[in-house]
Amino acid sequence: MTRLLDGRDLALGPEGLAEHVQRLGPLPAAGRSFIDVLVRSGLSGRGGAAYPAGLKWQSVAAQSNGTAVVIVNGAEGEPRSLKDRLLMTKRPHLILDGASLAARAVRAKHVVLYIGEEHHAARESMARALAERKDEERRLVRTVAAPARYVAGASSAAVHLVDDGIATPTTAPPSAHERGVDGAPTLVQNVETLAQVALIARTGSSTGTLLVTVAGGVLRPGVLEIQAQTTVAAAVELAGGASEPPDAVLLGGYFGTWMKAANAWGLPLDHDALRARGLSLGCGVIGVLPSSRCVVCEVAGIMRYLASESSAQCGPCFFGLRALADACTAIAERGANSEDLQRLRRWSAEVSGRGACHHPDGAVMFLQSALTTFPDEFAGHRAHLRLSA
Amino acid sequence: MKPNSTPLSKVSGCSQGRFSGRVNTGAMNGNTQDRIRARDAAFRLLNRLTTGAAVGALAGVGVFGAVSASTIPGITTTSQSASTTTSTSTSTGTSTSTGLGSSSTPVNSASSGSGVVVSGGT
Amino acid sequence: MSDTLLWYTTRGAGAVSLVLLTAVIVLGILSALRVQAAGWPRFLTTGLHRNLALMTLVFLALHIVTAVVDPFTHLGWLTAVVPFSSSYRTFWLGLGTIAFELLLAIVVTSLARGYIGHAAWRLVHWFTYASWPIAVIHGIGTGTDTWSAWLLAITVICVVAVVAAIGFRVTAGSRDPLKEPRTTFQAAAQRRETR
Amino acid sequence: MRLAVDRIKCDGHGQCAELLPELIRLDDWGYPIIARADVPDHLVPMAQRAVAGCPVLALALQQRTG
Repeated sequence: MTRLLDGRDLALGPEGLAEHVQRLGPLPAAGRSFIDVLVRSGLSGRGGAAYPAGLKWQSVAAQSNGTAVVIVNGAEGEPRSLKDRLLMTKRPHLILDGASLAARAVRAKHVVLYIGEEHHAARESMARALAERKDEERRLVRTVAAPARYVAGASSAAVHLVDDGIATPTTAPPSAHERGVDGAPTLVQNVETLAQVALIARTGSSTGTLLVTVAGGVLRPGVLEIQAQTTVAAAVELAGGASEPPDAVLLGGYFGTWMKAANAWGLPLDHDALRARGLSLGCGVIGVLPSSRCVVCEVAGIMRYLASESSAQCGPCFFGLRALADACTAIAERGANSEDLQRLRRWSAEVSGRGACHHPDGAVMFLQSALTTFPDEFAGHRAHLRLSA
Repeated sequence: MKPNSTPLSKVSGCSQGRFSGRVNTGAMNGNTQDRIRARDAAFRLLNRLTTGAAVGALAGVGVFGAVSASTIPGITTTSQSASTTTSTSTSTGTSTSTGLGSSSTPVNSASSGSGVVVSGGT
Repeated sequence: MSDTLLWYTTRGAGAVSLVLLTAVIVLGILSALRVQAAGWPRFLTTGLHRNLALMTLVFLALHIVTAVVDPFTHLGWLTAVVPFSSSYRTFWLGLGTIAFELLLAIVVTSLARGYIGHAAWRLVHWFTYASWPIAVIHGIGTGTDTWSAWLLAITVICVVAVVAAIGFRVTAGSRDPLKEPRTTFQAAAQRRETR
Repeated sequence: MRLAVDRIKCDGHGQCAELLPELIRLDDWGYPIIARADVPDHLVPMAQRAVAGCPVLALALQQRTG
């Protein structure tokens, strides 16, 4: 079975068009009927929300009169995720194949390559790959730099950036696939999802694999392509094994869930299986926290980052996340006190569900999972001796 | 840095300053019953103030009218003929009454039916 | 006899309207400054602002109707609507008409705010800052009583009140806590993202 | 009927919480926290007043859908 990262050694440069076609065969001509194949494949989005790709394509296609827009989402704003930029850098033609299929299936007028501004290698590789494509494909495509911010990868943020030049996300309806760029139905799809689409078009079914990034306390941190259902323990093993006895795992990136390492080990890495357990793989980051690092300080650091990534659109997010981050930092620095802990709990509950976008919800879920997974670590936290900077 | 202590966080959680946060803790979060009472009291106050202002304003029209009448009462002349009426303006010394004089001619002739001309001073 | 009464009423209602309008403006500015105290919630300021604004219209109507009905000046109803259409004190009365119409527009848009939207309402509301000085100049210029001590005192008090309130408003800056973060964020985002 | 805030328009004047303490309170930064429950009939007039009184028209009374 073909996999996403098959082909030439990843240490080598990007795979060119000739090599790509030789390896996989030409991209089959497919129009709207391909959407049925996609629905049957059961492919779900790989950007984090795991929304069924086929349904999204159906919705956009139904509203498109040759007016739709396809946004190829390579923003990858998640700090510890590397898989999207690896794919863009090494297998750009898979992504462009997927984008081309999407453009035909939903009868799109434009295709926008939305690539993180700091992912330089990925942008270069995609630009070079695009230059190799046929004229009629190239004419549709333009490239836009996604700002290096956490929220830039949200589909509404991508639409706002293309429309207004500022990547602010919102949750207010209508969604991008109803009214996106210039009011046209817009298909925003993650690059890994589109690469899967390219293979589905050739084989009729998904590869059954997914890309994950193993980060933190492992010997060979980086991107892995694993079979769905692979356990966390096996993925960590594939990443060279834990560098020191791990304490905790952060599953799914900064909007993900904290787990005690022992509880995480046996979990199958699969969107559906995790959702059934109330968990999410998000954008596929498996963060392993080594026992030498303090979980409270890690949580405080990530909360500070998330607070500073607020777009200042609404008060609960901007002021709420800052206050939460400050309370975390206070506990990390000065040691636990019941007042700060109580505030953390109250503010988390109050901020949740009151943002203009999902950013505060994601941040609060992250914090709440930390508080429920590590109640003793938070309650018993001692002040760290501050080392001179 | 040892590779095995790679943090998950992008920024440090315990060696940074604070966000300049503004917190006005619980300013509005008293007991709901107290807040309902405060609202109802404020509505009563609003009604009283509005009524007071209305009464005051009406009285003000009276008072200011009376004051204006006592300071510059104007002069009422009863005109006998429709042709020429002498309208007398009370001069306050600083004003010019030319505008009144010129424009009042048609006015006077038109209003002569009543026989009463009120001439406003300047 | 009743004609002189009309004339006194015009002058009295004019003075009262100026005082009311001044109070409305000061309350409006206080509400933008989000003033509150124990027993004085913010909605009291805006509620009073609104009530007094409607009351101002009533007394302006009295001022205008008595002036128009007054046979001496022979203004005619057109004067109340079309600026500079009176033969009597054309310019100064014209200012009064303009001030009244601006005020009417402000009140009507405020009552229909839910339909026209916040941005349009806000735009029209800025005309308040034109309406009030025009009204003051109308009072001084038309002024039967301009140089009477009582009206002079009222005018001076009103001017001082509004100038002080505007001064506070300008120096206090925006009371929207998100104003500054938003400006900072958007400026930074525009710098990086509009390329 | 149910109250909803446009979070982007809202700039924390707090008048809604003053007018409708039964359903709205403010968080520690002055932004409204609205009860998820439906607006009971006897509070609808006051809720409408709060909607009309919002200085930036960020509050809306919506017919519950579905």
